[in-house]
Amino acid sequence: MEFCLFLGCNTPAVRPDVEKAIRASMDELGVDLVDADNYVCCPAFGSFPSTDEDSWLATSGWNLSIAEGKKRDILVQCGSCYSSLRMGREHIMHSDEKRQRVNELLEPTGRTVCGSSRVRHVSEVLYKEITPARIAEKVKISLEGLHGVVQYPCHTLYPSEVVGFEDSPREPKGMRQLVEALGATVDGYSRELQCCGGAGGFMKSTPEQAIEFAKTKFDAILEETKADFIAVSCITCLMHMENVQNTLNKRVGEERYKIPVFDYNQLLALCLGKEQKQVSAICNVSRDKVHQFIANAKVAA
Amino acid sequence: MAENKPIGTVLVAGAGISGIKAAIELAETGYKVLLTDSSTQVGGILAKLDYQFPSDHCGMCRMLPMVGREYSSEYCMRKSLYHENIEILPFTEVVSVAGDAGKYKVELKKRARYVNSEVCNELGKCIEACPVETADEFNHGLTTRKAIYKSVPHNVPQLLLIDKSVCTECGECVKVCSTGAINLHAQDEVETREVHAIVLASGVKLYNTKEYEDAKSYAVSPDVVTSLAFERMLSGTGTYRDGIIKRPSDGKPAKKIAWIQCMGSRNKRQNRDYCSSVCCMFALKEAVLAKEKGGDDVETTIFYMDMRTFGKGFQQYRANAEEEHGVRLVRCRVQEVVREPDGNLRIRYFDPETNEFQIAHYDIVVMSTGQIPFDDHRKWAELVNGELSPTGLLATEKYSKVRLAGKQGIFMCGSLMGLTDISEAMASGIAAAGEATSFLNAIGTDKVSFEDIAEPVTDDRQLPKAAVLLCKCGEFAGAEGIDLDMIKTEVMKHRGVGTVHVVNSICSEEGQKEALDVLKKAKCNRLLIGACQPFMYRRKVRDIAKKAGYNSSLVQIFDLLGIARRGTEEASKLAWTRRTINEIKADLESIKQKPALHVQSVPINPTALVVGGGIGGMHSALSLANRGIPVHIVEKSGELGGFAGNQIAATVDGLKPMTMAKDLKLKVFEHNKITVHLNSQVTKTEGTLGAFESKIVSSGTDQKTYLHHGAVIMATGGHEGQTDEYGYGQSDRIVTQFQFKQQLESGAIDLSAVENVVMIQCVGSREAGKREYCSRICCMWAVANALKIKEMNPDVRVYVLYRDIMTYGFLEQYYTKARAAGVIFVNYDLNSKPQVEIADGMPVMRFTENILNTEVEISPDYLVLSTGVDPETSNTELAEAFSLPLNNDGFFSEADSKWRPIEFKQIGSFLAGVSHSPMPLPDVIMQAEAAAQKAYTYLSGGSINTARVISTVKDALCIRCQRCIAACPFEARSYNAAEHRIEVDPAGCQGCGMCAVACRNNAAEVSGWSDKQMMSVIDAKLADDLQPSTAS
Amino acid sequence: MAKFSKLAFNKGELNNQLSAFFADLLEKNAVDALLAPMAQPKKGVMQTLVTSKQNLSGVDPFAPVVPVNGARLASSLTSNPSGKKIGMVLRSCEVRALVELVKLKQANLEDVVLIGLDCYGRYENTDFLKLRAAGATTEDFLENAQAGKTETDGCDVAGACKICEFPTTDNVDIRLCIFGAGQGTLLIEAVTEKGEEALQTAGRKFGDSPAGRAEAVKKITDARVAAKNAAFAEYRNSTNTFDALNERLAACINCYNCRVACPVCYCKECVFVTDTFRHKGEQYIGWASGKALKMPADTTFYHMTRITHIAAFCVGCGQCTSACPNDIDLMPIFRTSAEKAQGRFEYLAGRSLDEPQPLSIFDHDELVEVTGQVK
Amino acid sequence: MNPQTEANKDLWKAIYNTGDLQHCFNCSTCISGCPASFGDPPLLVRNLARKVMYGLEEALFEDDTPWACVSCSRCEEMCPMDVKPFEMILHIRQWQASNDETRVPPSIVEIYKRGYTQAVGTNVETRQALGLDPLPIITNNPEQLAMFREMLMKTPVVAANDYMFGG
Repeated sequence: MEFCLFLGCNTPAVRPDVEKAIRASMDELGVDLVDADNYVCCPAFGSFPSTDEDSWLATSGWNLSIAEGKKRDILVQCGSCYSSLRMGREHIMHSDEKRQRVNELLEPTGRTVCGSSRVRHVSEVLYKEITPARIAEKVKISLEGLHGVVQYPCHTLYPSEVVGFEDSPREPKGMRQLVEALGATVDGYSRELQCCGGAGGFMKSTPEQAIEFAKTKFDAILEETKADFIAVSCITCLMHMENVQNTLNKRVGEERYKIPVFDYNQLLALCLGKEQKQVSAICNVSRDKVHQFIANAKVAA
Repeated sequence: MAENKPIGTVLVAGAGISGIKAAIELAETGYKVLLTDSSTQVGGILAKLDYQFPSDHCGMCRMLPMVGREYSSEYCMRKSLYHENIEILPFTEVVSVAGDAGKYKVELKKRARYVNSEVCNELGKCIEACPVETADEFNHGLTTRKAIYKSVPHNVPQLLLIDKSVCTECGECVKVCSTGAINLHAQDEVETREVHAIVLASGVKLYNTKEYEDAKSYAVSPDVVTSLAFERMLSGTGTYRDGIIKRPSDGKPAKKIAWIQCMGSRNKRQNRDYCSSVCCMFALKEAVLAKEKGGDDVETTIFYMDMRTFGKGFQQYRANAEEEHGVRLVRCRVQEVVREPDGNLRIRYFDPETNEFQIAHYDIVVMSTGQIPFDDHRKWAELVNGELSPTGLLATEKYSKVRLAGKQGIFMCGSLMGLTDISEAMASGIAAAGEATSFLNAIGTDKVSFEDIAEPVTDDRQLPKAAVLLCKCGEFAGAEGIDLDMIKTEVMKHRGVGTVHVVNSICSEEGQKEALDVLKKAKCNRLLIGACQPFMYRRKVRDIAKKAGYNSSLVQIFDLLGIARRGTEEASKLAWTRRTINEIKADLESIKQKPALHVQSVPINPTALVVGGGIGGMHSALSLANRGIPVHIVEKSGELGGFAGNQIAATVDGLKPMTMAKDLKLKVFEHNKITVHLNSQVTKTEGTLGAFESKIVSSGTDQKTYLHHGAVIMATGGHEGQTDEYGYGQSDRIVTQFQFKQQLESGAIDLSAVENVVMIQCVGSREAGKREYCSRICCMWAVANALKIKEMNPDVRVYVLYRDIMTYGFLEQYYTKARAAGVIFVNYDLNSKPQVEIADGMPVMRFTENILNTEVEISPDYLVLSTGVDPETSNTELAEAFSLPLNNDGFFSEADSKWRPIEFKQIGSFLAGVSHSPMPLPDVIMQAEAAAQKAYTYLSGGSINTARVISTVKDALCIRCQRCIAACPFEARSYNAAEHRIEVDPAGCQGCGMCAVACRNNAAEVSGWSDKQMMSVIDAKLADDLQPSTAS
Repeated sequence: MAKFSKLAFNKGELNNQLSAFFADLLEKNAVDALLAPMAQPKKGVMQTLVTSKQNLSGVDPFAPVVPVNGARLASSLTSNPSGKKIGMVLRSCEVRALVELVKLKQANLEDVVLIGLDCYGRYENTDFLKLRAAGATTEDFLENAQAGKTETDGCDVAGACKICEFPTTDNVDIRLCIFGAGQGTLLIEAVTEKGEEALQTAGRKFGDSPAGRAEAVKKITDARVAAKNAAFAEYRNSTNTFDALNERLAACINCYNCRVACPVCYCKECVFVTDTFRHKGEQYIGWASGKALKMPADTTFYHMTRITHIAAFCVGCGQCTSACPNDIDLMPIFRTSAEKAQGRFEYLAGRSLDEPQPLSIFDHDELVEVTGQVK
Repeated sequence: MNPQTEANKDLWKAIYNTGDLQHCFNCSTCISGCPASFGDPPLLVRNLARKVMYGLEEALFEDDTPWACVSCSRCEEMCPMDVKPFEMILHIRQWQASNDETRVPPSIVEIYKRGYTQAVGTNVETRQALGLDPLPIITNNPEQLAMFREMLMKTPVVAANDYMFGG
């Protein structure tokens, strides 16, 4: 299996340990990754997609053309990157007019785009190609005894025709099964499918309400589950769900919201025995408990 | 060749109510019917419903024939149906249809039940023995059943079957079965049958939570149920017999219940851009029932988009649900249902009242699930090789909802046409039967003539002497614990018993021969036959008795297994035997006291009178005339065709009423069996059942005609309503929908000079004190005109101010089309009606744009008012002349709004089309066909047989208090002032006995059910004079 | 709209005054005929129909006796109307029975002017004759009764009257009031327009409403209700079981007098004279098997049948008791069962002409709470 | 509001001319579960669609709520009429941005300048500590970056607001 790795902006800049985790575990799982050299922003929905179609699709085309040049599918972790690239590709592929226009714009750069490279989300590849079963086999350290909850990236669910890969977009199972493959118990809860609220302008324009909105989700987790951690699969979810907890704690004046948030790839890497200092180094909500658990398990193993 | 014409035979595929109705109609007309159903039970969805609006009772039995009841069982329809001419094949699939018009070869696959119902005695020991528990689909998995089970709790007989998908073949059932009815290795049987015509009545698949992805955002808990499942929760035979509505998950009494409408329907994204038509009324009814059953503290909320109360009486029902019962309606489609940890169901919605988001919690959420018609239609299209319409539905002939396009002799009815409510199912079933009989008639098939054994004249005054036959089929007699020998000796002792004889298997040919010989020799004048499941071959037994010279009314059929089946306080052979003896004696007493009853035959004048020469009237007339029935059409205007036929050139769905009317007129005038009376009105009708005389007055002349007829069809139409609201009449720019349509078509309007057109729906309609009903067609007219405008000049801005858009069924597509064309639909409600002023001849308007919550000001070039449909004003005089009932709105009142939509309570009077209620042309024609069929069944016999069991008046005892008249549900009793006596219409009487209850002095008596009789029966029941000595 | 017209009388003059009043009604054609209780030539007071004032000499409406419940007479006078306007002087129990008969289309009030009486009750016929023979007059009775004393020489008014909660008469056009009218006066009240018209025609002048009447009526009504409630408790014990019933009816000989006397026993031909009850010998033997069969049989059954027939209409006039030759006090049986039956349908026999009688209309949803059926 | 005087009936063509929008029947599905509908003012997709339909240019021009969208696209998944509300929102943003330079998001300038919204590639030490090689990012490849900028120059937003990108 081989992919062209597209990291986007946040991961390499803010959470490189997630990047490390992806690289490490993909390697372990026999997936060959090459970097998308000279890639640019996906573009994020708040940027060119909000100004005009040309700049949007030209930018998508730029990125897609890189993978097409390598005759590989693109592997993405960031939800927005995934969704933006998928939608960009959708437009380029399904409208001759748009495809022409994009290629017109790309032409001077010596690039072309036809849509031959598919855009794949890392959790899709793990879930559908590698499969939880194989992951379970590979895992060296089991999280058995830990409870986790999962956060599905909206961008990998809706609209299901464009971005979906779950058998049942209204009842997704991928994240749950992937985490269970690591031996942990996944607790369901009433707001499992509620958006983290981190993307777009919601948080910027009305932070009060955005935080209230997120609070309902965390309260549900606290009330309804025994969660030792939250597994996400989108860089925005990761960062936002940490930040919100800290903000909430300031509000209530006590450390009530302190559930560590992991990108799934980090948990995976850890369970594959990768160095915590490398694959799970950065966080804004302490991960010590989980790290300790894994350390102990490592010793035992 | 006339001799050996084949008996007309029709396959009715689907035994839901429309199929049953079609079958009964055909059978009543004298044709043979194969009634198949793929499910294990008869009755379709209705078998699951205990309550139907508006009465909120069941009323299935009301679809039974009103005359000649002798031949059809008078059982509760939800239990089952028996008819001489109907062969019922449940659990049977149609696998292929070959041949062509008039001679179809159908392959039927009878799926194995593994239980031979011929032999099974339904004691259900096998069910007790079966170790397998599984979800009971009849109660939508809300209860469980065994692998061997009775598919419908209330069916009689209880046909058992084995669900092989869960059966472990452990054989426990086989061990306990004493009749050897179970064969675990039974195979499906395929047999080929020849039929002349086919009626498709299979209904359609319903949207469900299992198969459909988009349902999963709502079906998040066992407490989210489909409307049908909820119906089972309400049902007396359903899940919660104690009558309290509980949460399936934890049995907590449900106090807050929400309905979510349009589940699976009105969803373009899922390629379901149609409305399922019935769900709105279903939800309203369920909400009302929930309150009545669960108590006043039950809160019911319906989340809807448009409350589609387009049918007769629907709007009034909605008003009542809201005002009387406090059912809350919220116009909002919700995105999801979330299950809270405590099991409550959270719904977030935008409340248009407050213009704010609300979060509410419910105990139960009901999904108003709609239809998924396409698979079924494709299946049938392939089977009968019929065409599919662009929408993907079986194409029908133009103007016909029941006749398949290009398929002679194949028809459809019921929910296959798109989900139908009960009355439409009835009408369509009858119409399909009508088309089928016309077809059978045309291809020259014959009707069944019953083997007419003359009813023996028994002298019932001579001393009663009863013969008793007891059926013994080795399998059960001894084993099932009744001692036939003891019964024999004991019954023989009973006074008035001539002979007691044990016959082997009276269900078999030999058994019947034996019985006949015995009876001939016996020289008795009364007969009691004891057997298992006797009702299965009631008529056979009656015929044997007749041949042996016993009057049918003096024959009693006794269910020998009844006791064991019902169980006794003490379950011993002796107890069962003694009870059986006791009950046999009681039955003997009953027939001993009984007089011999004879069927009366009332002659019918086989001529029909059709009032109203519109398209519907003409259709009825032709349908009858083509089958040889002479018809008079009385039309008050000087022109046949009525409103549609003379005024409407084309409708949005491509029909051409005027063209059609022209064609019909031609046929009508040419037909030698039809007499047309123009400029004429019926002023008086007199006479008795089957022989009416109507006085016709023709305008211009003072000459009076007297018509003689046996039946009448009311086909008076309607016309566009009038109004003085919204400045109508004050400006030539304020017009009605119809005027606007005409001006558009005539080119009187120059659309290039028009910028804005505003339409207002429900003008003077669906409003207390005005037209309280929905006129059903106005929304389509508005949509049609709007589309026309957009087609002629896309730049014109069209605003349609509506309350609920009534584009039910596949008309929804036109609503979508109109929006796609840029028509803006603005919702308004009664307490904020649009305001209209006139400024120099032009309308100036203000209305609330309730999405943006702002006031809109606009000066349209045209203001178009949908003023609804009014009934013909002449209805009042006609109702007077024929003494037929009108409802408050001025439309005729059918006998029963659900089960008998196209006939009056008065036998021999029928109605069709807008005289019933406003409806689109295809429905008018469907009703016209149905009315014709009803009239045909009734007229074609030349006479009708009254039932044996009818009520009588003992003048000597009668004090003329007339309470019985008020009590009679069939209006069969009347007071003859001239002779100062009460009279009974023998054909109208259904023998229900209400009058006998109402009568304080036994002056009203149901023949064959005298008090004397009943008291002897009681005596016999009370007396247990069996000496223990004999019973050892 | 009640309007009152005073009718003063000196001692011993009451009936003369009344006959004068009735005379006016006849003479001025307010009515064509009058049905009123009048003293008979030899003895007794009976309802009497007169068409001219000459025959009014015996008028004695307040005489405490009701030999026949007038409803039956009214029925025969009006069920096939005479076309004449008839005034009828009736008591509460008679009018209430009449109301039921009208609903059963056995009587017709179109051409009738109903004149109701205030009623202190009636004596059993025999007692009344005895008292009269001893010289007691109607005015004596009224005087004592006003003082609350109806019992004289060991005779008291009928049991039914003691517990009759309707001392005044409703659903009439004119009312002859003595309650609260004061010594030596009687009030003629115009209750309906029909009544007012009749009185005006008869030349009566209307004065102001009497002060004391309301509480006088209340006082007597309350007393009766109290008596009734007390009595009912005792009645129930003696009627609420089969044995108790059999016991109470033991002396019945199927003479059917009670049936004849009952004003609402309206059947034209009683089912008990039809062949329904002409049993065969074998049946009697059957019933006798294993037990002793009291003959004539069907006695309890006969009364129970009557109960089912009239429980909904019984007005409690007590004529059944009065009619029994074997001194069976039947009234309690009917009063108690009637109260139950009528209560069940929120119906009260004789209360109003507009309420439909129980079981005369069929409503799917009636008795929901009994049938448990859900609408 | 008077659509005759205040509305541009062809606005929908200018904003979202696919015709999907017209199918909207105001059922409220889009708003009943939208995260940004919890905001203040709430993002009411249904109402945006309505404004476009009426052609209420001014009101729409002023409306900031489209920018509050979290792009979760659940409305798109749920919309029974396939209006594709999220795409509509992007189109409204585009229309606003193309008519009002103050709406132009600063992020695009970042992207223009260095290819990314974040300072990708500057965290050298951290990456080394994690054992990560330097990324082949465009920022370090002037030739490619120039081409990328040239390409963008030809797109409306950059062409129209070139002063923002100067330097």
